[in-house]
Amino acid sequence: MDLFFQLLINGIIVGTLYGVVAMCFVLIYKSTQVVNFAQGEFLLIGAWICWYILVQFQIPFVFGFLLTLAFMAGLGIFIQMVVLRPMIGEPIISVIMVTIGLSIFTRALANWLFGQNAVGFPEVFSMKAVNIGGLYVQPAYLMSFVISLIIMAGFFYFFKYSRYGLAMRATAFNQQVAQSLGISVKHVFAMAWAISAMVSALAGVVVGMVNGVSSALSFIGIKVFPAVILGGLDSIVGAVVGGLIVGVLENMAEYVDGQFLHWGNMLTIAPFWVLIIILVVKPYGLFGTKDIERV
Amino acid sequence: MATMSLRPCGDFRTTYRQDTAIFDTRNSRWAMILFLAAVYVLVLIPILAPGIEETPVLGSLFWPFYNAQYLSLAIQVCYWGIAALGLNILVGFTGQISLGHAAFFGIGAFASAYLNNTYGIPVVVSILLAGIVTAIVGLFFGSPAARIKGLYLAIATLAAQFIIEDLFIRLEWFTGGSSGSLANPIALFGVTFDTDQKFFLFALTLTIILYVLAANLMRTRDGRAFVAVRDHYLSAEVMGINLTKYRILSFGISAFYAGIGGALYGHYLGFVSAEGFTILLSIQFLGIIIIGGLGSVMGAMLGTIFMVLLPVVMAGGVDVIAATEWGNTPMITNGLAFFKEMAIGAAIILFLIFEPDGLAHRWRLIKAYWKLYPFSY
Amino acid sequence: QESVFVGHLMDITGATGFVGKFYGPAVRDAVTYINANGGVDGTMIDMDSVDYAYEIPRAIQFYKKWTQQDMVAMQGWGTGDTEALISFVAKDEIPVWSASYSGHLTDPTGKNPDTKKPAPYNFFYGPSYSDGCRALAQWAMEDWEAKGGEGTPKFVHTGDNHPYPNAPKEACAAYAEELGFEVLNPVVVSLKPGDFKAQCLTIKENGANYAYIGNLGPSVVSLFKSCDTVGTDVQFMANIWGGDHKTMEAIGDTDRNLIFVAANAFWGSDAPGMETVRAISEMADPDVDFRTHHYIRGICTAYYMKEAMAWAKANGGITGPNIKQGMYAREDWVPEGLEGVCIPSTWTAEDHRGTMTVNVYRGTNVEGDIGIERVAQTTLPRRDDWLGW
Amino acid sequence: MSEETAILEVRGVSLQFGGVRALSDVTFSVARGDLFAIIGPNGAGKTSMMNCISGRYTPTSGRVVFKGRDVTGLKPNQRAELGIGRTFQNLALFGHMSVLDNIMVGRHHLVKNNFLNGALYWLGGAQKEELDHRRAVEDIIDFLEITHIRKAMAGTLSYGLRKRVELARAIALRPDLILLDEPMAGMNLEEKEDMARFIIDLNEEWGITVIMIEHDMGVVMDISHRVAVLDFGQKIAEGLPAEIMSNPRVKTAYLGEDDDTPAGTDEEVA
Amino acid sequence: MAPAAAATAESPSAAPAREPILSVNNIEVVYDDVILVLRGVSLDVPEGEVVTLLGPNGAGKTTTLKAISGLLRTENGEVTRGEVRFMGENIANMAPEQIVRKGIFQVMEGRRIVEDMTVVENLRLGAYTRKDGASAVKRDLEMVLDYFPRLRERTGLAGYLSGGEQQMLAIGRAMMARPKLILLDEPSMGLAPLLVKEVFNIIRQLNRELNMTTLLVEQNAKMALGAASYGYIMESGKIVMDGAQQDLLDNEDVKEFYLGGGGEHRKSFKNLKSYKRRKRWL
Ligand SMILES: Nc1ncnc2c1ncn2[C@@H]1O[C@H](COP(=O)(O)OP(=O)(O)OP(=O)(O)O)[C@@H](O)[C@H]1O
Ligand SMILES: Nc1ncnc2c1ncn2[C@@H]1O[C@H](COP(=O)(O)OP(=O)(O)OP(=O)(O)O)[C@@H](O)[C@H]1O
Ligand SMILES: CC(C)C[C@H](N)C(=O)O
Ligand SMILES: [Mg+2]
Ligand SMILES: [Mg+2]
Repeated sequence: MDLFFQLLINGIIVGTLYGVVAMCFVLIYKSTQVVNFAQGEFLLIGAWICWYILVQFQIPFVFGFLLTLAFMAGLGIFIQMVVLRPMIGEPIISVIMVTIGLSIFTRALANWLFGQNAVGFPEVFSMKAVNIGGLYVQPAYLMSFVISLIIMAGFFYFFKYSRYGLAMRATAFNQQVAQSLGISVKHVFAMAWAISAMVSALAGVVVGMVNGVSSALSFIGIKVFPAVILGGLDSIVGAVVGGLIVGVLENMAEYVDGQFLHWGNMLTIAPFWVLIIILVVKPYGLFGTKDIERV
Repeated sequence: MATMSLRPCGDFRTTYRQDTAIFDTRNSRWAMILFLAAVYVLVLIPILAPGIEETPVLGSLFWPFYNAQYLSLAIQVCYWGIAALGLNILVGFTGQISLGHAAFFGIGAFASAYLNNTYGIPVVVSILLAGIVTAIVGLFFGSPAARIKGLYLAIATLAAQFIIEDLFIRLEWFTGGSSGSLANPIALFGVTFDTDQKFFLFALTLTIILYVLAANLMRTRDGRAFVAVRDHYLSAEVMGINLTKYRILSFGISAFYAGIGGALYGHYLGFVSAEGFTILLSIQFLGIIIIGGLGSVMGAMLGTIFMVLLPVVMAGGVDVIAATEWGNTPMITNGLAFFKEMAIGAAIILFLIFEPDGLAHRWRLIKAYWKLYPFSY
Repeated sequence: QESVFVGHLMDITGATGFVGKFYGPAVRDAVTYINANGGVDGTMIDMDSVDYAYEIPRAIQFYKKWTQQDMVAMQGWGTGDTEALISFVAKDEIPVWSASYSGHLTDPTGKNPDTKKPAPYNFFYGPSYSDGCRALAQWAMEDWEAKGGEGTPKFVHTGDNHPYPNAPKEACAAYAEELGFEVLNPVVVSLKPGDFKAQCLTIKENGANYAYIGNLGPSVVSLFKSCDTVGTDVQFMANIWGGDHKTMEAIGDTDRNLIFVAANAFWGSDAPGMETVRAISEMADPDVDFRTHHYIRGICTAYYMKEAMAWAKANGGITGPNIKQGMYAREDWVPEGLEGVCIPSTWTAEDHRGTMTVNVYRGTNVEGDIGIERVAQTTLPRRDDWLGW
Repeated sequence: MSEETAILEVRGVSLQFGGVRALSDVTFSVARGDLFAIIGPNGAGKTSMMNCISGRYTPTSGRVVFKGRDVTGLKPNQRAELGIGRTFQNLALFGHMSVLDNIMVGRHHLVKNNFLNGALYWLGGAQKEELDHRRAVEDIIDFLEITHIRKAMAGTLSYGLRKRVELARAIALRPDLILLDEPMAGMNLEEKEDMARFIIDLNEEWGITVIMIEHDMGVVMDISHRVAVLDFGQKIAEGLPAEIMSNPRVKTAYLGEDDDTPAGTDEEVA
Repeated sequence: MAPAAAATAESPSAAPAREPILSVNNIEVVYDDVILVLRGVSLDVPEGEVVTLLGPNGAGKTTTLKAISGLLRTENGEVTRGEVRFMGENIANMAPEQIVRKGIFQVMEGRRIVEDMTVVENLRLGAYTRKDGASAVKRDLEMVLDYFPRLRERTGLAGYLSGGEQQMLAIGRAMMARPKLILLDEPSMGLAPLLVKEVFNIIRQLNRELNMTTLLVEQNAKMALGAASYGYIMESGKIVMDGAQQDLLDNEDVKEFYLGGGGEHRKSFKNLKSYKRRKRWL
């Protein structure tokens, strides 16, 4: 039973991280209708940059981290400018394909510059798990947990109430309409990508601190798909819940598998089965708004 | 996407028959037929009269088909082209994005190998059966499309991709598990298509047939229904189109094409293994049809050619870099392998930035330009 | 013959690139060096080295291409592709030296009834994965008794569900039981690095004492980190690719250690043959001052091929079948110039297990300085029921 | 009105969307060959009514009977096959298809070839069939005078032209009952005249029963045989155009003539 | 009826034509680099006036408006010749959002509201470019909801609104932006007679109270000319006729084709000849 709870905790912690990355998807989707396949690469780059800064210049973590965020914001805007701006007004699917090209490119770049091997992150906080009532939790994770919650709250407010939030949703609905209202589609895109890049970088750094930095980070990008969809593509809350579900699901699958079934590898595959089942029952995920079918 | 019809002045249609032809002008039809005929001849002659391709002058005629690399590329164009066409029917014409096409491609490959290995069904037949088996699986995994739409469906297919990939490893009896299974060469009326030249002829023929079938499909009832569902499913339904039927049917048809393509691939390679059918291949297929042009039969082929040549060209470019002085610094030499991938990614991005409507669109404009030249009004 | 064509599969960018980028270049560098020094008694080795990213289909595509350029021999890499190609190379009579040490490659005639596919043209230098694992199991049992552990120790296989990690699964489990281990259900750990806490928790829960790692590099590192986090006290033992200086580096400071297999001298060694090794490395890149044992093993492999070719040349020309015979020509032999570097090995027409000798090492990392020491040298019996398994 | 002459009967249809009550207990019936108009303020429930008839919405309660058969449970495509065609208030053409193909889609339930013999085209007899239907479509195109845009992409047409193509597509179904949602919207007088002519021909020459929603009173008064008025989801009046025009309640609710009559005096009309 | 928000100039609309706030000079518009739609269109809109643009389907009215508001670019069309001067500055081919910030707001044909937002969110979006503070916006929000009481009751997503309700929302959204020049593309489309009257009252009112200049594209010529002080008539990409309100109202052709004889003695739709009598100017 101890194992069960330990796995549960794991699931929740990892789940929140998925949740954060999932929100980045939602952010970009809600503002541009684009599903960003390069999300995982944002994590990867973020983690590597932070690692590089810390190792290279030996500066305190906080500064290194802030530098990373600044860099990522710049990167997000840059990508948006050179790659996505020209695609404004083009078919969404072409834009999605562009993000795929982007992920191919950046992953290769990162693997070339930093290699594919897992590298330990400089000790920021003690990596030794703290023992809470017989359950092991990592300080880094605890911190990330808190940060995640804050970010989630932020995103939620942003879309519901802020002026830019509205602008983003309008842009997503229809770029022509948005422009006719005086919304600069370019700025909306830039903002969405910058924020998304920064936040994913944060997630990347946290994971990097715990499991070491490696090319594997980019796989979180794929892992997060079920999370996003489970929650509902356009729902911040959904993203979070979806993330948690996937996180817990993985670990529960491992529990059942490791203890009883012994089929092996259920941990990676179970979420996808669940995804399909849930979609068949709720075609717009748990919190997604169904699109308007009025003629 | 928009298929504007650009015909030279003077080429007027007098009957509806002409007006519904596959090729929008007489010339383009003949051009295509002649081109294909030439290919057949050039490949066949050396098979019938061996050694002729070695002869100094005459031989140079045949070399494209007797150069191991080019030929294998040509064959790849065939089996990818078939699968890509299937995907275009699903994505381009019916508007349902699929990220699981590679999985269906794989099912076809395994199924054909399995049927042939265990029941001794002749390969030619087993390829066809593989297509049907895949179509059935496609219908199954497509059935959620009755309820799921848009990107939700896209991600559902992504899930299908991973689930099927996982099954490839688990279902040892069917796939040989993680170590894959062998696939025999094609044999027909005692002739074994063992050399690449022979195989190419077979693949090419199959490709042509499947492309013509698709072209026909798209100018008849069900083809129109697909496009209608894509453009405005609500009014399509009011026009008497059964959404559920066509949403799922297009999965079936696209899976059929994928299956045939996969089977072809399996028997060409001689060995089938799960690694061949990852999400990356699915993405590549998607790239093919987007680059080629969504909702265009010809586009599927153009896109395939582009995708097949891309790595070759890029690899060439990389070799050039490697040759340079500056290419010898360890940083670069270690990088070479990655440069290729980066180049591929970059190429896709640049292409879409400059040609978001795909090659088919550009192709049409170019044709129009030359036909209307100099009186392009 | 002016020159002979050899195909060479490397994995630089793929799942096993971590070691692939040492072993692959080693073979290439060795061949360059050989050519620079008169080739195979005057015949140049024209070798096409390609990165196939550890994807079986790509490997086979390359193979098909090469067979049309009349290749006489091939330097291979992975288990997946090598096993896939067994029947191809047998048909085309092309000897292959793989970096896959899968036991399935060691029965050329199908003498052992359990052998699924005889592999007449497959060779590799070093102990098979199965024998490596058997040796580790032996060491583990001794260690258990030495530590005075009571009750039956538990043994578990960890690795991806993939030909390479799977290769020794059954064989090793069977022997572990023979030795008196309780063998647990294998735990699937992906070949790519990741977060393996869940798996570690399972290992912990099931109380495994000794865990065999069928993966390598990045995956091993992640497994270490994850298991440190959840605090398991299992002893990890890696196969020949799973342990090396680089991996210990990446693991970082840790109070546990990694037991692993190796089959040749290390960079630091003062064996006479190291001259050649250094010369080769020098020629490839003067500035490099360290090479892993994978690099050195790559050289050994290349040289075994070279000498087999030399024999073939002297006995009717460098053709596949002749090279194969060349491998059988001598007993307990080491390619000249590599004395003390490679373990003396013997290949016979019925038995392609080059060596039964396994060196077991322990790697440690204390605040970043890496220690690697030999803890055992086992020579396993050439049991017939182990042939091809 | 007696059962057999009525092609469509709407019996006590109500429609609820969460809080919104779009239709409450609406009843009327349309005789075969009728040209029936539905008018009413914005948001009164006219389009919703049409959606209930064409099957887009299923009523929360009540029945829709077409040709004496209860179709309430049927899906839109099934009703289309029974002979109900319609156009939409917010245009709903297939934007990336040529005008021709748009109209060909209308033939869907009449064309018999499928993906098998369709793909075989020459062998399966699909070609002949396609061409036959093509002829039928060309007739409609001539009738609606859109010959010049046959090949144009529907998506690029101007608003008025799209409305025409929509009409053509609906006619292509060869329906017995056709529903037109504001066919005149966005047209100038001249074009309204043309459209009116089309509708009349449709009704008189082709013998198709027409239900039309329209805000242009001139048109409604001139061409419709009967008129029903909806307001806040309820039918407040039904009768001959003249009656409706003079109905005070209709005036206050919809037409907005400045004279106001005391409520309650208009029940007899309803 | 409207709480005269922000008491800007109470200028009477019947003032002598002042120098134009907008003048379109001989523009030519091409879609997809090939399809020539406008061939030399010129028109002036004097400050504080209502000007109307009439014409048959496909004449190019919407295109003209899009050329002014810059939305042409989003349908890969462009102004290939001539210029569009707004307050003296040439804004041809400028980015639409910039043009909006300069004070031109187009109400697009066919509603085009943001369907997955509520009515209020749509209205707030209209005020996106406004800088004059939340309270002012709030006030205008109330004003709009007073103009269209029906919208008050609609709390769901705008996409579910009826056609007419959406039309109201579209107009209301434009009012929220408080533009200097408002381009209305067939505002009366799909509105019930009562509301049509209402809308034209509103147009006059905005013009009077907020001194909002208006360029009005309409099919309902009678109404349009009722509200406008000057009118242009366009056919197949050209301005074929223009004149002050009265001149047009009196013109025989206009009567014939746009006003339908007008008033009571108009010919009935019922007994139309089946042949077409189309008169073309020039
Ligand atoms: N799918 C729906 N969900 C929620 N409310 C709806 C839906 N469809 C219609 N409504 C509401 O029902 C009422 C009637 O809408 P309907 O479209 O039938 O009006 P209408 O008579 O067509 O008005 P108009 O003349 O403006 O088109 C409207 O208030 C609308 O908001
Ligand atoms: N995006 C486009 N691409 C190509 N052609 C277009 C496009 N938009 C409009 N057109 C063409 O330009 C011409 C004028 O269109 P426009 O919409 O301006 O006419 P309109 O006067 O607004 O007609 P309506 O009164 O029906 O709205 C039409 O022939 C139309 O086919
Ligand atoms: C670990 C890598 C060297 C791969 C290994 N050669 C195998 O057997 O697949
Ligand atoms: Mg309506
Ligand atoms: Mg218009």
